Order: sequence, then structure tokens, then C-alpha cells
Amino acid sequence: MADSLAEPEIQVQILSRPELLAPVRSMVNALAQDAGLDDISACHLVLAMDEALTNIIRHGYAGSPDGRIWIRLSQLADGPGLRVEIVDRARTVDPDQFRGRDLDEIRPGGLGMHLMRSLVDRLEHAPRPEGGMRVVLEKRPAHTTAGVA
Amino acid sequence: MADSLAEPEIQVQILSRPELLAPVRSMVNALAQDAGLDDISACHLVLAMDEALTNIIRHGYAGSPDGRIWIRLSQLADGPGLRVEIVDRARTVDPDQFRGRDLDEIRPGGLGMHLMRSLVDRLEHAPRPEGGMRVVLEKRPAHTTAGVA
Amino acid sequence: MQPSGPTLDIVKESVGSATVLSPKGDVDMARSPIMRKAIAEALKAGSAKVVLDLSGVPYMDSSGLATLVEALQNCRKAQIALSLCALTPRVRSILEIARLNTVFAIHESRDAAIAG
Amino acid sequence: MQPSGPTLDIVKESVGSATVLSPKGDVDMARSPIMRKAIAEALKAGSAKVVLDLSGVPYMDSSGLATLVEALQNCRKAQIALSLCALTPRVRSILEIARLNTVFAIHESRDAAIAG
Ligand SMILES: Nc1ncnc2c1ncn2[C@@H]1O[C@H](COP(=O)(O)OP(=O)(O)O)[C@@H](O)[C@H]1O
Ligand SMILES: Nc1ncnc2c1ncn2[C@@H]1O[C@H](COP(=O)(O)OP(=O)(O)O)[C@@H](O)[C@H]1O
Repeated sequence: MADSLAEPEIQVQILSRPELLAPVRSMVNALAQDAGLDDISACHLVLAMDEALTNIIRHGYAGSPDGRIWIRLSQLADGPGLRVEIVDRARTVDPDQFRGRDLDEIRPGGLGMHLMRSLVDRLEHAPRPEGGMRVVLEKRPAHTTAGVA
Repeated sequence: MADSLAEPEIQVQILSRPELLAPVRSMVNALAQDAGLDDISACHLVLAMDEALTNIIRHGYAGSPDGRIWIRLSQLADGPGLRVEIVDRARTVDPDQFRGRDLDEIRPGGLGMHLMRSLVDRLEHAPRPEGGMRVVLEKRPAHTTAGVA
Repeated sequence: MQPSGPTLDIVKESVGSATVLSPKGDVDMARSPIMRKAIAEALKAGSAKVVLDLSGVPYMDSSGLATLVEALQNCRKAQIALSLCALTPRVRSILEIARLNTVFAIHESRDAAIAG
Repeated sequence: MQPSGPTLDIVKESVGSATVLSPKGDVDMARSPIMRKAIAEALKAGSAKVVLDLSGVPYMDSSGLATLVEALQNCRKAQIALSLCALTPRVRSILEIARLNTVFAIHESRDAAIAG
């Protein structure tokens, strides 16, 4: 699926602080609903984004409160749905090294990566040539499948 | 009152589109509450910001949907409260030319400027040397007056 | 871009000679034209009384207020009674700041607005 | 910067031998430590049963889920019954996606959870 070339409607820069997650979630939830997502699908996209941001704050910036994270939000070009692109300047890691636990294993940690994969229609993690990582998330309404890879 | 020198916790760039106001309001409302504003004070700050953005979209960019607006959000340095700084690259106007109507005059238009003045503890409009305008809004909780100019 | 865009659901009911309009959502720059249209239609339909039930409106900006002021003026011209009811605390405080709380007939409950 | 920061109000009630905890707000990375502490205190106080009333929780992320899983493990060790009740549709769907809906005792209502 080709990336939309249109300028993101909203771009946000936040500092790597857990208390900023709730305000960002509020905004993305409202945008997701405007982009045609039903309430549960909007919640799932928001949760996937939250998990990606949590990982960047916790693992990427190792808890430092002054790292920068950029979030770009745009409606999908080929149908209802929202795209969230997250870029950081934190540790560059090979995404194959991200280890989540299996969802059938019941223990407290390692849920994030598996949740993310289950929650959205498209998920990509990649190192950036400039340093840091880039995550792309896309979510369409529950009943549409148009353009899903 | 000296401006806080700390880096804004959240910076947002939006396109000049009315449908993006609601998502931005959601985010700023959540941030305002985290910054210690009561529910009504948070609502008043959000409304003042909304009026400033509406004016930029309607008058500054004359309704064009591709203008850029930057919003910087930071907690006040000297007590609970939030600061909203809005920057555009739209028409540069002398703020003395902004004409609002008197609140006692009952007609549909011209409410925005007067509302903004009544809603926040600090309001500044200024042309930017680089072009465009800059608006600063600050709001503290209803019961505090510390640092209010 | 999908122009799905912002929506404002407005429930419309007839109670006796009154038309009750109940918008659900923020009435802002993007949505006030939807409320403006719904009010204009109620006036055209020739109701003796129009009641705006604002219990489902958590927020209103100056474009929403302007729509209310315009509605009041049109109702006066057409000799139709207009009243507001069931304001949320936030919207009540916005009307107060705009000094419009004394301009409109505002009732606590929808029943009082229909009777009043 | 004012470190007023995020809060999570948790109402704590004793009903018979059960302790009912009702958090109000999102349980996310910034707030799950508050819930974790409240649960640990209820366990230390020696309740026979702990009920988490989640009717006031519109959202939970993996740190919230991890807190629940950890609480379940601690309750099992201490032979204390743990149950969840009154889930909002969003939180229910999050538990389902995480495949934790069959791991916890989940009741529709708070009364059923206290009785169950
Ligand atoms: N942005 C990131 N930067 C570096 N490492 C990461 C990042 N995201 C995930 N990881 C690695 O992948 C692992 C699994 O992540 P996750 O499933 O979210 O579980 P948890 O965060 O609970 O450990 C993490 O423990 C971490 O080692
Ligand atoms: N950002 C801006 N750029 C240019 N002109 C502005 C701007 N904001 C306000 N104005 C001017 O000030 C006037 C009063 O604004 P306002 O009180 O919000 O009322 P309204 O927008 O309903 O006209 C506007 O009509 C416009 O001429």
C-alpha cells in the first residue's frame, strides 16, 4: 500500500513523559472518530499508539523525560480510517529484537508488542537512517477491508 | 511576567481546517486539567484558544484549508495553570485593528475578541517579524491569583 | 482525504405546539451551521414554540452563540417563542461570560421549557 | 513545571468480607502504579475477597492489564478471590484482545461480583 503523500493534518511533538499520553489519546480518539472509525476501532488504534509511545518512553529513551517524539496524523487516502506515524530520536534497534510474550502466556510484562499487532490493520517498525525509530499504524473501521494489506 | 523558558511539553501543527478544532480542544482540555485547572477554567481556556484559532482560519487564512498553525502548550512556571501560544503565517495585522463588538450589543458576529479577553488571565496578540501573528493565552485556576499581571 | 467530516446529530420532536431540538455534541465553527439549518427548518415549519434542549451539548463557541442570537432575532420577527433548557454547567458558564444568559429564556428542565 | 501530574481517584468500600475498589479514570502508564498500590493495600488489609469495579474506567493500556495480572497472581498466592465487574465496552474489548477475558472472573454487576 502506497503511503499517502498529502501533508498530515495534525503533527504533534511531545516530550517523553507518561503524563502526556492521556492528552494525546484524547486528540487522536476525536480524530479517529472524525475519520470514520467506530468507537471500538478508534479505541483500538488509540491503544496501539499508546503502546508504541509507552515503549519509546520506557525502552527507547529509557525513562528520560526530555526525549522528543513526533506524531503525524492523517486520514487514509483510500477510504475511512486513520494513519498514525510516530518518529523518535531514541535508541535505534532492530525491530526483530523486539520480544513480546505470547498472548497465551499469563504474566505481567511483554504484552505491548502483541497487543499492537492485534489492534491495527497495518503496523511497521523501522530504524531511521537519521537515527531513532519510525512506527506506522493504520486502522480502518471494523466492517471495511478495502486496502488492507 | 517573564515567559517560561522551558521547552513546551506539547507542540502541535495543524492545517487551517475547522474540523481539526475539536481534536485539539480535547487534547488541551486534558492538559489543562492535568495542569491544575478546574473544569470550568479549563473550558474557558479551551474556548479562548478555539476563538483565536477560528479567527486565524476565518480571517488570517481567509478560509484556505492549507494554512499552517502552530500551537505550543506548557504548564506555567510559577503555579498551576496552562500557557497556550499560537503562531501562524497568515495575514499580519495591527491587533488594534481587531474590532470586536461590545458584549452588551446583541447581534450575531464580533463576539470572539471580547470573549477571549474575558476568558483568560493573560492575552497578547502581536505581529511576528517573520510574518504572521502570535497569540499568547494564559489561564490559572479560578481561586488562585498568583502571578496574574 | 475522506471528507467524512464533523457531524452533529440533532433529535427533533414535536410536543403539542412546540418543536424540541436536541443537538448532541460540541456546537463549534465546524458544527454550528448544522444547528443553524435545523433551527431554520423548525421556523419554516411554523411551530408556535421552539425549544433547544442543550443537555447533550458539552461545549459551544462564539459561532454557536451567534447561531443562537440569530435564531432569537428570527423568532422575534416571526413571533415564535424560543427557549433554551437543560444547559450543562460549561455551556451555562459560556453564556454567562458572553452576557447572553439574561437575553434568552432559559429553563432548568425540558418540561418547564415546553410549558413556560 | 508544576508536578501536579496525573491522578487516579480510587473509591474504596468494604461490603461484608469484600473490599470493593472503584478507580475513576484511564488506567495507563502514568496511572497504573496508583491502582497497583491500592490493590496491594487491600491485600495487606486481609480482605477475603477483592472486587474491582471498573465502571469508571473508560480506558486501560498494557500497564493496566499487567497490574491486573499481577494482582491475580498475588491473590492466588494469598488465597484471596479477585473479580472484576461492570466493564465498559472499550475495556471489555481490550481484555478480549489481550485474551485475558477468560483468565479473570468477570461479572456484569457489582452485586454479582460481591455475591459470586
Ligand atoms: N521503542 C523501543 N525501543 C527499544 N526497545 C523496544 C522498543 N519497543 C519495544 N522494545 C523491546 O521489545 C520488548 C517487548 O516490548 P513490549 O511487548 O511492549 O513489552 P514490555 O514493554 O512490557 O517489555 C521490550 O521489553 C523491549 O526490549
Ligand atoms: N487572526 C486574525 N487575522 C486578521 N484579522 C483578525 C484576526 N482575528 C480577528 N480579526 C479581526 O477582528 C474582528 C473581530 O473578531 P471577532 O471578535 O472574533 O469577531 P468575528 O470573527 O465574529 O468577526 C474580525 O472581524 C477581524 O476583522
